[in-house]
Amino acid sequence: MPKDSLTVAEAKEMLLQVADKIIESEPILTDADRALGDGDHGIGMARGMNAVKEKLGDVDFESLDKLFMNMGMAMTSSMGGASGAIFGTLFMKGGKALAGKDTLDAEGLAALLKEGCEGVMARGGAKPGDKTMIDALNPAAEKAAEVLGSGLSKAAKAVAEAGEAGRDASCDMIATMGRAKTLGENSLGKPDAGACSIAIILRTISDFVE
Amino acid sequence: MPKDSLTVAEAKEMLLQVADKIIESEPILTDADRALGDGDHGIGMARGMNAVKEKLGDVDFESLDKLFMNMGMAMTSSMGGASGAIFGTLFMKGGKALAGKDTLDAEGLAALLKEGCEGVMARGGAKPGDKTMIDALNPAAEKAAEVLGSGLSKAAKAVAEAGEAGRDASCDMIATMGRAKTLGENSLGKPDAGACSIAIILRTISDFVE
Amino acid sequence: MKKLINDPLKVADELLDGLVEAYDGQCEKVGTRSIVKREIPDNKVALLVGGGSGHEPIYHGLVGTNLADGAACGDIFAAPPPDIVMEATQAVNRGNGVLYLYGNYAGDVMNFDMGAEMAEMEDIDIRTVLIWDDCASAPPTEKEKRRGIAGLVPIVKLVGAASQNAKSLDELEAFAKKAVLNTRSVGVSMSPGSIPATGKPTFEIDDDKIGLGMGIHGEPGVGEIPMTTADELTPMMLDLIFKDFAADEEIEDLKDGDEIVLLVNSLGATTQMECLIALRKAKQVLAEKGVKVHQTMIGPFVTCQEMAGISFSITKLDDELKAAWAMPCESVCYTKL
Amino acid sequence: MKKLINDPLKVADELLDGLVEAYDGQCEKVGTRSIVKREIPDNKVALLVGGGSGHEPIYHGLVGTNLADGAACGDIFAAPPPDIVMEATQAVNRGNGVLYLYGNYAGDVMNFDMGAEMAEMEDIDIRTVLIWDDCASAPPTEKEKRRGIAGLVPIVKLVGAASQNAKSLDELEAFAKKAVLNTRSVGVSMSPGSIPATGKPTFEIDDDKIGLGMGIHGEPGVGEIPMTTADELTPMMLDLIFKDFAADEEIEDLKDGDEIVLLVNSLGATTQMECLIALRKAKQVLAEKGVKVHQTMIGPFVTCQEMAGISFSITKLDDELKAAWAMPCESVCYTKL
Ligand SMILES: Nc1ncnc2c1ncn2[C@@H]1O[C@H](COP(=O)(O)OP(=O)(O)O)[C@@H](O)[C@H]1O
Ligand SMILES: Nc1ncnc2c1ncn2[C@@H]1O[C@H](COP(=O)(O)OP(=O)(O)O)[C@@H](O)[C@H]1O
Ligand SMILES: [Mg+2]
Ligand SMILES: [Mg+2]
Ligand SMILES: [Mg+2]
Ligand SMILES: [Mg+2]
Repeated sequence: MPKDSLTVAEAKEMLLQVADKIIESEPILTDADRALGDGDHGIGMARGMNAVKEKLGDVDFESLDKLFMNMGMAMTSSMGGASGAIFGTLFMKGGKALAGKDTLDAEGLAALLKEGCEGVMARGGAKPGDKTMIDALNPAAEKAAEVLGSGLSKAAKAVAEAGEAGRDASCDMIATMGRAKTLGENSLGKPDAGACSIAIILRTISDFVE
Repeated sequence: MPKDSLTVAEAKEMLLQVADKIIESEPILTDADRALGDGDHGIGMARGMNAVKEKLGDVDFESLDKLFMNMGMAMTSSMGGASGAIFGTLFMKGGKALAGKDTLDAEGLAALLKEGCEGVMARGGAKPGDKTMIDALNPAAEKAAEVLGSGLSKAAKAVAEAGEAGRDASCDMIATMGRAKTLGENSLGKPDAGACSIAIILRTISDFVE
Repeated sequence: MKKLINDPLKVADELLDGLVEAYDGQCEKVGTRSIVKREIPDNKVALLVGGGSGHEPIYHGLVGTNLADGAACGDIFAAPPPDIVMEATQAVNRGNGVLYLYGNYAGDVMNFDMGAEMAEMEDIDIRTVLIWDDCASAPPTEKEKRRGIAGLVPIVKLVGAASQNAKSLDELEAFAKKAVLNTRSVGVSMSPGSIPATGKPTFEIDDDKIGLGMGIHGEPGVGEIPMTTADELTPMMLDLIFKDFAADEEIEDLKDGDEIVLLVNSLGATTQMECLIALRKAKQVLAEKGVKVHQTMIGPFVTCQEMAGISFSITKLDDELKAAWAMPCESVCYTKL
Repeated sequence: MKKLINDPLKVADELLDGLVEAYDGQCEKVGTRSIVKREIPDNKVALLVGGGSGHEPIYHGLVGTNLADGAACGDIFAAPPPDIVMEATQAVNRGNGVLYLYGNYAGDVMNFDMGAEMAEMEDIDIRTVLIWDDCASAPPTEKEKRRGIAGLVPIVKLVGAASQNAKSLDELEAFAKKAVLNTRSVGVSMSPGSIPATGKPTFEIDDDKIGLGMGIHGEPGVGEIPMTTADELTPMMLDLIFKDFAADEEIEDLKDGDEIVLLVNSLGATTQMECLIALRKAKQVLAEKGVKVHQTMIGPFVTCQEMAGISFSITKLDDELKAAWAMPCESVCYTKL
């Protein structure tokens, strides 16, 4: 039955499922990054998510911000590189928005994504349209703000769809951030690897609360 | 008509023909050294013989020893490496045996080869049977000592044949001198590159005095 | 590619252990993956460098006498995470602040910045100076887009020397900015290195082409040109550096009478023979311009595994830089009497 | 193989011109193809090294402060002819004789000997000490058949230092013999270099094999073994060195408490990363044996173009060798504070 709020323990359960889903999706992410980037996104995300499972494993967190902060820290410190900073920032800054909270609802999800997305933009300097994970994350955050009245499970579903739409939209964008080989026209037609990760994360959240 | 002695000028003429013949034979010598050695013998000998032509070119030598010494020095200093020392020594030490002489006869040829061969053995430490140019040079020198009564053109012919027989005999020898890749059994069946050079040199001399 | 390693996922950690051994006691490993000098004077303004591994002997080989105090090391071709930056920062800090000096790559900037934020929470004063010597990576008006390549070696040498007597972090920061501003590089690549974990080449290039200005990971540069001779290519590369000095508002042209440090760097498989042949031509070109080489550095300092390629770096010296250059230094990467 | 050169037949001459430039005035070119220090004190017992080119930075990169006084350089992989040996001899001679110190290869021995004969005709006193550190090239009872490989670097460093204060050629010759006797090496190769003039590989080896003890030109060694890890191979190689110290009547075993100089040499394309990983294991193996590394040297010192391979060299130190080691030195190949 659909959940309209999650306890800290449930939220942790959800994040562990996100971790497994990303690890399981490693080949997809690897291919996406091989097409446009240097092909290490799948391995990097998998390494990060294994660290997350390690870190969250048998800890009981007293509040949501601690939970998400720990997830972000685990990713950043295990992954390193650009994506470690980017995805770690998403959860660390996003987590801050939930300071002291011990139940996650639609409002919380919206705050998490909003702060997380702003944090990523501030950290990496990319804007919507630069063909990064922001192009999946930002529309998802905006959608979450629209639907925060409709309860967590409905909201999460809408957010997941917005994220997937954003991932698909990234196909038509031209990469401008300075990564090897992906620059310019020849980055057209394929989705951004990080955007694929975002879509997977959001879909897993939606499935969990459905 | 057969010559039974050569003036210094004629001897120089002969050596220039030897030089041309070796240069012309570069591909044969290269293949021989590629089969058993490092494949640079043809190029090395050609470089040496071009230096010989340079050096002998328009000089008039007052005696045979000067002529042959200069040939040897030109080879050694232009070739470097093992073969520069070996072939240079042949002509420098051999030339010494003709000190002061101004005509080359069968006795002179025998002395040249004897001293030259001993010089090479002293310099490089190889003995007959080690599958080196000595295996063509030594039998030629011995033959020259036998036939020194029979006049230069006859003697040179016998010497050339002995050198060629020695070259052919080197096929059945196992290389023992420490050059890369040529060591042991797998050096059987092919002639030694330096022995091929000796055979060419002696045949050219014979043709010249014929 | 046959590599003499053990677990391909552990190379960054194992090479660092080896590096500590190579220092014969001068340096020690700290935390997860940092290397730090054993003796750093109290109150010294500290100098921290770092970046991804796999480019040995830099960055971690530049820790040493009158050089860097420490290095934060990432995995192969990946920036060190913030907590490694933090552990290294704490280890080199002597109470007068820490200067971060590293190459301008997105991943490095993000992670070092996060490390700096952690350090500042502990009241450690941090300044950052980015190295962006690769002229071929962006026009002088967009230096923030430029990559850091082999020019980092003379830059770290100079800043390391200056850090020995720096009165304040401000002073060292200003000196480092000047060292960076005065250093310009251009590289070429002929064949790729490979990623130890996958064995895959870092990029592709045709047998009859050279990547002019291509970055050390295969980043796009000026473009591909037909393979040519050392004597053809050298003036072409130096000319890009000369043009950059000329085009940049912030620095004067390279001109008759100027003194420089010249670095000829091999990216790995390119032989010292080739570097020397290129140097021979470079000195001719510089002599024609009246530029005097105060010191020549040559060899594989900044590599990308078995990548074949070469780069020239020029550091324009003034009296202050020359004085810093004169100081002897010792490390696995570079030693000078 | 894409090489950044000009005329393939002129590489040896052009790289020497470049080397002179790399010395920034410390050395000059002499005659056809020799490089010599500008300042050699009167009456100094002179040290001359040399061999074929193509192995840069040695031998000619070892001319320098407290190192060799000069080097006679041959063409690529070919010994220098006698007149080049002679021109170098005359240039370094200061009236107290000249020690020839070079690797034991037939071509080098013949040509240096002929050079020595020319020098002696001019009343220059010559002694020759051959370097034969490659344990894998022949048993200790047949040292005259052994090749000289990377061990030449610590040997020339030591003899160069000793030559600064040597009272006589006898004294320096005796010291050099000891430095050679105390230095043993074993190498492996994973892939060949190429000859610049022909572009042809110097030897062939399967993708899944390593040539254990193979010489730097592809000379046969102990034999080919399956490609393995750094941690497997390193003890295997060091063990061959330990066994050689043990088997050799002329020198004592390497034992607990001994102090050594350890050199990890890359033959060219082998990365510093790999050398460091191998060093890490080597230090463990030596520690177990109780052997103390007084100084570690690591990098591409003795190369064969873009050949992939590595070698370990161990020089056992006594007080006399240690004192010589302590002297600072400076050259393109090796610099030490
Ligand atoms: N500055 C940035 N802002 C936002 N996202 C970024 C930025 N740089 C990279 N990314 C994201 O990271 C992804 C690449 O991650 P990954 O391949 O793991 O790291 P790297 O690019 O260092 O190899 C890209 O697909 C993009 O979505
Ligand atoms: N010690 C030696 N004594 C006599 N001849 C030798 C000796 N070493 C080499 N040679 C001769 O030199 C030839 C090889 O010459 P070359 O290929 O030009 O020199 P390298 O062996 O240095 O490549 C061999 O075929 C052999 O005949
Ligand atoms: Mg990537
Ligand atoms: Mg990457
Ligand atoms: Mg040969
Ligand atoms: Mg040869």
